[in-house]
Amino acid sequence: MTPLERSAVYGGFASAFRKADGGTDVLDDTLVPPPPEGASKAFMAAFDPSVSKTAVSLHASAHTERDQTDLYQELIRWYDHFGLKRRDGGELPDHVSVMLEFLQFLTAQEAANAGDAAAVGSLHKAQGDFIERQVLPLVEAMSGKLETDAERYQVLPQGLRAFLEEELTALTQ
Amino acid sequence: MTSTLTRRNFLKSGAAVTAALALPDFVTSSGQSLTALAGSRPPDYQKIVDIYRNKWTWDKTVRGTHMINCWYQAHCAFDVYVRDGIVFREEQAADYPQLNDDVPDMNPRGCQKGCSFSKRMYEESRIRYPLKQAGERGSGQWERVTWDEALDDIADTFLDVVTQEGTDRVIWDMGPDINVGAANAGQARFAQLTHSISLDSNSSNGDGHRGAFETFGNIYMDRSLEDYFYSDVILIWGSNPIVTSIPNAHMFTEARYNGSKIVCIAPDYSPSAIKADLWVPLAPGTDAALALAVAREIVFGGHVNEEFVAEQTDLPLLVRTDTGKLLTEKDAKQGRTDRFIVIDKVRGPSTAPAKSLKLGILEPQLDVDTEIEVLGGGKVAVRSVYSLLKDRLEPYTFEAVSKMTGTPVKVIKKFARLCINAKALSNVSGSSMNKYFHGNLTERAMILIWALQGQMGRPGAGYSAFAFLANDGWEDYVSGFRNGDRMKFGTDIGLDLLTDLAAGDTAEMFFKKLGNNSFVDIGGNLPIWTSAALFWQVHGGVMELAEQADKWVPGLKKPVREAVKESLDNKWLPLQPPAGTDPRIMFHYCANPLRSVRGSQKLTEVLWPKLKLSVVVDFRMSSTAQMADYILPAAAWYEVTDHKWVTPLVPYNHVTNKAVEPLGESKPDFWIFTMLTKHVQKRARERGISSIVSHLGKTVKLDNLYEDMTMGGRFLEDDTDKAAGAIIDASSNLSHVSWEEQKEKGYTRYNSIGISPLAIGNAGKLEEGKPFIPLTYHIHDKLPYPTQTRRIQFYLDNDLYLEHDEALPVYKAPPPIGGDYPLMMTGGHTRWSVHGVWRDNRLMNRLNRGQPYIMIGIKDAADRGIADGDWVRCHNDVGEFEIRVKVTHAMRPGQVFMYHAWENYQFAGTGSPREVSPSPINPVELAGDHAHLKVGMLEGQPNSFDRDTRIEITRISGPQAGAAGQGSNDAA
Amino acid sequence: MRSVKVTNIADYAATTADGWHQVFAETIEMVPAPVEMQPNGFIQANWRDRPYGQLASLKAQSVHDGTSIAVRLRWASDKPETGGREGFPDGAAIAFPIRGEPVLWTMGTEDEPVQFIQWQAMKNKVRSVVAWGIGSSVPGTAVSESVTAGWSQGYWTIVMLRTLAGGPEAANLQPGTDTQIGFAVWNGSNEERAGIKAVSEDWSPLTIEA
Amino acid sequence: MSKRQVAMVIDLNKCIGCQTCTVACKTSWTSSEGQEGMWWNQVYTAPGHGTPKDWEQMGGGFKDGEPQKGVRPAQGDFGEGFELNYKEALFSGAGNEALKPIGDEPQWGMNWDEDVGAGDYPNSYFFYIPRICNHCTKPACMEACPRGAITKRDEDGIVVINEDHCRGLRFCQSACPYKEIYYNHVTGHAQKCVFCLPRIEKGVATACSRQCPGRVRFLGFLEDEDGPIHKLVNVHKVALPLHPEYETEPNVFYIPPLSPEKFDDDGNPTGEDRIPLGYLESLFGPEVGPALERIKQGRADKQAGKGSDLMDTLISKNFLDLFGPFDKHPREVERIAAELEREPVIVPPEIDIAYRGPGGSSQ
Repeated sequence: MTPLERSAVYGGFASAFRKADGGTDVLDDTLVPPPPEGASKAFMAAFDPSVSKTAVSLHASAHTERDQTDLYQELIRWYDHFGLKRRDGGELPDHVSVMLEFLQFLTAQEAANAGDAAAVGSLHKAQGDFIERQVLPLVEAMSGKLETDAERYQVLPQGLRAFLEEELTALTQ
Repeated sequence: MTSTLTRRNFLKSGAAVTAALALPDFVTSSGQSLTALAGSRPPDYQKIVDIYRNKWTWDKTVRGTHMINCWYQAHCAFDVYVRDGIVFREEQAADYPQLNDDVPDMNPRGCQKGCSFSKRMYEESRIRYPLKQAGERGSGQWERVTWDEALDDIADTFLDVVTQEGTDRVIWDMGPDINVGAANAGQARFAQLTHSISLDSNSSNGDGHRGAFETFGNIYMDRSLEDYFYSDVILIWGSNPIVTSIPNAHMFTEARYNGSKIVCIAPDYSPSAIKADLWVPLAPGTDAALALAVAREIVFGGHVNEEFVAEQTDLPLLVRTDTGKLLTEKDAKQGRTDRFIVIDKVRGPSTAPAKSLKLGILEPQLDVDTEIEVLGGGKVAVRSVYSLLKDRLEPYTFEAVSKMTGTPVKVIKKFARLCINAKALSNVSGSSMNKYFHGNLTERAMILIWALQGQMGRPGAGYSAFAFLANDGWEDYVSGFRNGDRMKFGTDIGLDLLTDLAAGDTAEMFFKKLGNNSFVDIGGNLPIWTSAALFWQVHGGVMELAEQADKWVPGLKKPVREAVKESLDNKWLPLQPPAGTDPRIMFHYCANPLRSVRGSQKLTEVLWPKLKLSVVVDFRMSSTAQMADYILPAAAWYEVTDHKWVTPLVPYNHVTNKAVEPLGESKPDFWIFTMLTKHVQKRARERGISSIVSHLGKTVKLDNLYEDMTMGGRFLEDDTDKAAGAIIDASSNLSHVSWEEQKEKGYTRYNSIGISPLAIGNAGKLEEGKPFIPLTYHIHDKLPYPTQTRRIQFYLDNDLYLEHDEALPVYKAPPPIGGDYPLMMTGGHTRWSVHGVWRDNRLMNRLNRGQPYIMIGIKDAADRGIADGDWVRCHNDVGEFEIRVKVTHAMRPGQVFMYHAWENYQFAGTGSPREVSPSPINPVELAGDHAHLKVGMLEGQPNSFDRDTRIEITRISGPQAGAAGQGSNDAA
Repeated sequence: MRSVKVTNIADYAATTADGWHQVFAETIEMVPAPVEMQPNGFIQANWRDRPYGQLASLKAQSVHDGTSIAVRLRWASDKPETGGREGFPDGAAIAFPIRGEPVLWTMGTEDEPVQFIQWQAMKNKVRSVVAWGIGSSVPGTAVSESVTAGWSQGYWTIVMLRTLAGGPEAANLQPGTDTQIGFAVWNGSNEERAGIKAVSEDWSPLTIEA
Repeated sequence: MSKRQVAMVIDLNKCIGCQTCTVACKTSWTSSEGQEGMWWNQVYTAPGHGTPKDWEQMGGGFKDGEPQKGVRPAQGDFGEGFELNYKEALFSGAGNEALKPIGDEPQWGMNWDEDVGAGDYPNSYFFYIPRICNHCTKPACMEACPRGAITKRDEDGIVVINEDHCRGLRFCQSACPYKEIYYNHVTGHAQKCVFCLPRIEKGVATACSRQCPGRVRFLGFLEDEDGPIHKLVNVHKVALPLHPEYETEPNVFYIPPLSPEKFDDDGNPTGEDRIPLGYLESLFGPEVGPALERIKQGRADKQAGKGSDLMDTLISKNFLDLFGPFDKHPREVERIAAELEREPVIVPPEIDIAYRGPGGSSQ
């Protein structure tokens, strides 16, 4: 997959975890089933702990003993290092969609700098470290405990996990 | 690296793959487009430590505070540090000016809770969008809904109820966080426009200072902190300021260095006792006896300030020994029933002055026991209140009181000498006394010590009771600035005030009348308030717990239920909606009754089934929120611009500025209430409902509610800041500084106590460079007190008081409420939370034991084979709960101590400490047909009690291993 | 002790590789590093009357293939200790003199540095370290050191690999020459670390076969 | 000895045990990974076990100049940073599960024996003692580190651990008699209070001092003649080191606590302090009795209207007088407001995911 295609996939997963019917224009529905009937209720039941007992939070701070403010600071340092700032009213920095948008940006930047080996090298290291240290632990925590009868939301975290693991191995070779 | 890898291609065939970037959660720091930034060369990155190279910078720091009722310790100006729209840290601003050279400045203020609110703001228990209960109440199956869906549904139920059953079926349960600013101006205006009922929860929290109310006709009286520096003897009595007034505490420890003597009177060796010169240990609930012993020494030791007593108190007034009633002018000859008689040393029986306390040529005799001719012929034996008081005090010798209190005679003598020899005697007020059944008698006895010696109204001298200071523009905003002039509670105060003043009343009496008029219909004002305590007892079913009250409280003349019925039938105390008319909708606004109300287990059993709709407006999950139908997420304190009432102790209006956007879809309170009117208006028009006649017999326009609420569009839902500013500009005591300047500085000193029922009782001048001293208008300017006798009144000739032998203060042993069990469960406000807000906070819990605990003495624990950290069962005739114990040297044998505000969900099993405290109503507090014993704003209502509760404690087990389930925080 | 020439070092990388059976295993006597040699009074006070470095001896073998050298150590350890959140890991190190005649126990001097290859159970990695005296060890020139380690039935067995060629801060080993080798072992469950260890009494002569 | 020595005086008559200093320190410094259980500033109720539990029996320091054996405190002694089971208790229906710490119920925490105290009622007694690293003039930790990773800065005497040299050997933990050094199991370094170095360097008082609502802490240089420290330690001689017998010459001094009258067996007031002098001497040495008398005399002078420089210093009517030269406002010192973050956090070492642990060696 070209960097631009990988960037599009990251964008697709990002919106899939933001809205019940997000990302359907990008993600292949043979791998990720389309939104079910009453999608928003099912999405809530799957991913909003304040709404349902069996839900799994999409925020990294819910899955770690680490101090929340300290986690936000590290994530903001990541985004700031690459010139990005949180949009007013945007999600908190530890939301999975925010992390995926960041990777969407890095891979888009990789596409734009294809000829510059040093630049691509930097971006690969950054993407690898960010996936390994922030995104993968969150996605593993999410997919491990999820109980939902809506197939799309059962598959989404697994699909994202598989994609990230392959990205990681490709990046670290 | 070319894409030779066969990553499973998640990309949909034909999906658009363009370099143009749109990221919902990001913008670029430089301002250029995301696509442009992505097109540029990336910064160098080798290892993760690279992201830590550049220095961390803040976007801005904003002046903020915490809009919660910290009460005696409120409030503190903070600098709030913001980065990327997130609050990362806060630190006290600590730039308060020094009032004058004699006294320390207020800095730095702040406490461990305020210094960690940024950590509390984003915790999991924060509610981010409107929630609807999908299963049955309490099942925890919440469903996220939009604001429109929630407000439409609430508006429809509201319209159903008010059209079919009445506007008084809609109840506003006001929690401690009402800020008398824009936030709850929105709520109050909604209630006023729709004639729905607001619960006055002050006394139901046990903060009603009933004794001060019975004696001064007013509970509002406290000094500014700096005034303690002028007091040579400071009594910490019925309070625990070292724990509950963290930002104020340095004033007491510094006054001690300045030479002041500090005396702490408490059953346990409390954290405040450790800062005292003398700690007076006594059995819990026996403080009245100790006070009466000192009063006796003052009277029989010849220490009475006769001039002060003759002028300022009712002691020279005459009482008919046949009826026990005060002798009125009418009894003695022709005249009024609200004028009373003294015996002048030269002229004999004379009318005590009323329009002013000045005695002029009058020289009233104090000790009178004589006969007097009465209208209609014949003579009646009369005695002065002073003479009756002497008989009352006689038995309270040091020896007798030592037996009642368990305090050694020499300690009582030393304490009495300190109170009598003091040049300027002060007390640190708290809200503990009124949580004892006979708390009113205790406070009346304590006030005797100050009044008999004239220790009032001068620097460092005076009795402190209920502390409250607010802007006085709030009522104008709530009444919609009608006619543009200064409107109070919807009446044209100009004319009414002048007529009352002409009749010899004071402005304080007038505004107290307005306060009363908010509860009872006496023409003019809208009686849309009611006593929360009565509401929980009657509609909430808490009264059912008091069936055995006669077993617990000796001398009860009739069962509590009959006493309440008598009071309601005679309209002594109003209850809205009336008994038998069920409430249907309850809005819990920053309120948590299921955690705070004593006997709260009855509320879920009796009250909740009556409700068609229970709505919680709060920023966090709580015990009550779990049982609600809707939770509407309020913005947190750094997410809204508004200001908050304070107390005379720290007479600075504090402002919090909006530092960041509200999280998720949480909204400012003002927005929520204004939008509710918008949806009520919309649905009313859609359903063809125009207006109805409320239970007050007045029309309520429903199809124009939003227009009225916003005063014709002047203050729309997003105008919290503008409304807050309008309230300041309309305030006589705060408009001397512009709203913009107040927002910038974060605090502004009041320039007067203001003219509103919520503070005028302080009755004193708030001057530049000087500490505030309460009640100087009475003591210096001789304005009469708002009591029946227009004086500091110790004799109450109301039938209920006569019936229970409480016309004069007396000591009554604490009744064994809950049954005859050996341990008395006292309590107090905690160091680790303000009300319940921080009780489940991770950091605060790590600073103590992370779970509720009850404190027990060494001997009581040993007798029951209990060790520190054990699990125990606390039980009595009414309920039980399980908890861990903390064994401490500080507890008095027979006393156990429960710090307050633990949420129900922090207790194993079903019980909680509220369930063992039935809190039966004290019958004398049901009085109402009396010149000053009647309901008013935050005063004159029945209190609730838990400090007399008797329990037994039995061991269950040691600490449990691995009990809790897998939390959300375990690693994958 | 001899480092036997072999054709391919990779066959010996595993701790249980058969090849090692043919290589003579030297028994190295071990003694606790003397408490008086500990660099300060506090360490001495804490360990003066507390047993440490109780390992009697270890077995050492070595092979090399002209480019890399492998040293296999095997010593008794009743339970493997990785240190966890609060403890200390088991560890082992081999030492080579870099220049001059450094004394093993003083970890070299100003101008007679000593190189160590240090292994810790917690991180299962080795570091090439250079020291000019006690407490002065800092990362030395990398000699592409690596390790495989395993504990079973009461024994730790580790195989450390490094290139023969050294550098300014790493011993230069050449086939056909004699040099010296020292050993140290830390028992993590006894909280042993830094100078608190078992050490070989002195250098052992090491002949690197041509 | 450093050229200048920053020092602190903590007034135990003004400390109210509210832990705002602990929160100020924790939120500023120790909220990174591996620091959950760290309290660089603690406040405990004395007499009590303190933090780490029974630290006074853990040895270290010197005796007649000789380094003393010491214990290395375990994480449990400092008290776990217990985690609460929010998900079960809050969002899963009322009454299903109590909100409480996850795992075994804690039996110790940083402030476990708060307000427990000692003595038989009614002669119970307790007071609060805040503690931080004393930045000693003769730091035992510095001497104990075989790698020289701990140094004492010349310009202000602050003792700092250089995380590049520290190998996590933790000899410093057993050597420090005040047990003020923690171990970060994620970064593998020893860590401790740095006296708010980035603030002090810019003339801003430490977080624990400036945010203390009780106005309990005085700051300044020991040698600064007109600073509060010199006045209270050397002139008025009312500020005493804690456990001087540890011979590390600590630079945090304490004003000893007054206390209410003691009662005799019949419960009558005796006029004596209820905190046994012996106990105070065991903390502050033989000078504590005379120091208490000087404070009482100061109060008596005030009561007699004679005035007292000691009392005026302790009252410190102007808040900023507490802090000697460190009186700048964190908000004004723009750079500091911009840089008010922690020292660059050394990122945790690459955890070798490949290692399968013992017995499963990777061959």
